Amino acid sequence: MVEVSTAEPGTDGQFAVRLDNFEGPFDLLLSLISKHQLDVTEVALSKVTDDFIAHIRAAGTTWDLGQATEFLVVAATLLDLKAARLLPSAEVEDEEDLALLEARDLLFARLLQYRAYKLAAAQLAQMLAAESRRFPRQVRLEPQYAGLLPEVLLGLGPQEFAAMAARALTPRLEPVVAIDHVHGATVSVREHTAILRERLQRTGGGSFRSLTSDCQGTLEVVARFLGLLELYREGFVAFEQLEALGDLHIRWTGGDQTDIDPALDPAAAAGAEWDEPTEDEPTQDNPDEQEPM
Amino acid sequence: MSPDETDLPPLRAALEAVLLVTDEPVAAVTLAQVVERPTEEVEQTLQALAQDYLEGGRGFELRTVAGGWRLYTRADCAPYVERFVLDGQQARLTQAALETLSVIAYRQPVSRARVSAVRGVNVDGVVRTLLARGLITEAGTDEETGGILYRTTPLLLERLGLQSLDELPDLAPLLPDLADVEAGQAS
Amino acid sequence: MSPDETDLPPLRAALEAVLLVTDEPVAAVTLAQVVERPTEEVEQTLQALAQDYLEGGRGFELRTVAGGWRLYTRADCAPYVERFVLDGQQARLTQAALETLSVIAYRQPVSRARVSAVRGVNVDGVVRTLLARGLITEAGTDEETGGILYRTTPLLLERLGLQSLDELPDLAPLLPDLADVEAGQAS
Repeated sequence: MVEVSTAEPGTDGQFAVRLDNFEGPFDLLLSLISKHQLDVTEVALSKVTDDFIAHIRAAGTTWDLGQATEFLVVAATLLDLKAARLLPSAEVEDEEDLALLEARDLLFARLLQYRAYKLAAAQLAQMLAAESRRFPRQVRLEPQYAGLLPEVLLGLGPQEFAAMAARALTPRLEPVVAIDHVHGATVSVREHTAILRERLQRTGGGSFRSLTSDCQGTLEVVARFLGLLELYREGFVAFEQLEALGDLHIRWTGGDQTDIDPALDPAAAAGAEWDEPTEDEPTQDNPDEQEPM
Repeated sequence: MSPDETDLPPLRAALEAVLLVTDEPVAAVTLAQVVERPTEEVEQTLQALAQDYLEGGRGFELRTVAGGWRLYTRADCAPYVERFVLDGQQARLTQAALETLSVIAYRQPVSRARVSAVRGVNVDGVVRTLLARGLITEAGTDEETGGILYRTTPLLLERLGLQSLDELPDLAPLLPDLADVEAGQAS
Repeated sequence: MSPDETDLPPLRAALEAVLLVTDEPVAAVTLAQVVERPTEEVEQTLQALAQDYLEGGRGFELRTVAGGWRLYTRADCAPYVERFVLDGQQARLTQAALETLSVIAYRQPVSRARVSAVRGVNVDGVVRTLLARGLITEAGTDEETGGILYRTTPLLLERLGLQSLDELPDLAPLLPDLADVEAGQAS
């Protein structure tokens, strides 16, 4: 297995990672898999899920959501898969499970594909390095031959020449993919966690389906799912599943505690930071939002 | 205006002289036209010359790169040449640029959106760098999306020391299930 | 940063390599510094090389000109070299060459890197062409980057029918937002 790690362990043994150290979510995944000395398999994906989530949390407020949407999508898929593995049976019974399996295959395939190009890039780098030690003959013509060249014709006058310069010096407006919808769709996990907490405390529980019935678009469902995992980690909710791959039921087990002090809860604090909206506009109920794939 | 037939330098010398003045790889067929000899004979002479330089321990090599012949300094003379040439140092490509370049090399012509999809990150800035370095160039637009397509240039082949794109390392062994990936990945 | 002493190419090869990448006569004392050998030994080796090329019937010669050593094509190969030089050349400049020339004209003195950044493509080959056609010339080096700077020549003015650079048409009316462009064009 080729080493693909690009991360340096921090001094405290933790990975001190800034998001922009990684060339995208696949780079991060490969680094983590390599760090655990695992082969790139679907099993490896499951083993590094927590690390992956921890890393994007650790990125804290440095998130540029426009740049980070791929990280979010990959994180959501990983969490979906992790949750699904808690189920007693792997039988595929409904379309949601099928969709999850497809998402898993797609994620895995994209990871393998990325790895292939990364390995190819390493080979190209070696070839470039070897080649850079050879310098091509690349010199001006000897004067006797330079004099042979026909008189050069410009074929244009000063005005045309100036117009050409103006065109060349005008920055080309490259067609860009509109990312307004991505920014517009900024979703706060913290806010969705708060919504869940309030609703679960009030009702005592409910199905995931019902808890997300008011969500506008996939990103909000993802945010709410992340929020649920957050609450589960903190021991405030329990998951129940009456039948294999059936609806996921969430039960509030956190008692009457009305608030969680972020200061006592580093994970929650980090979670609250990394999805902080970067713009002043309202972050919810944006009709434009869509999954940025 | 053909050279005087009576007092011609040998073919080998004629080729060496032309190679000394070119600043890009020259195809054997072009050289054959210039020296008015069959391409095959020219090819053989060039190969013999290359061998001659190698065995003679010359400081230069004659190599075929990007479909043409060109004189290069010998690799192990690099320390001296680098010391002498101020302008010759190529800035190293970043990891991001290398990875983007490899996707474009293997998938060309390809749009930025598609490269982004493979790499999982936005590649606009990196593509601009590769364009400015002359390693890729625009190659029309995608019929479906209207996005600009990119392909690699002969300069990249030169920098890699390759004759043609066919000589790129095989991607298949690195990519267990290319077909599956292609099928699963929405463009 | 001295080359590894254990695996050095022979002096002769080192000199050949350095000579291959320069188009100006190089003094023996300069070569001696580059290869870290006594000037006298370098001189002797250069003379032996020149003799070697002559006796070997090479298409190139090593000659001393203006106090320096330089590779030249062999005189009796001139007919081939001339044909090669003329074949590929056209009186008219390519669109790419014209654009690069116009950028240099309005930004001079300017480095290749900066022109590349403006045009979004590698301009090395085009700059060599413009140099060869006498439309631009070197004008010192950039203090920051050490890159060679270029400016236009009187020949360009002549071709444009202008007396001086001051007569180049003002770009401002053609360029709606010059300030923005300047700002956006950080090199």
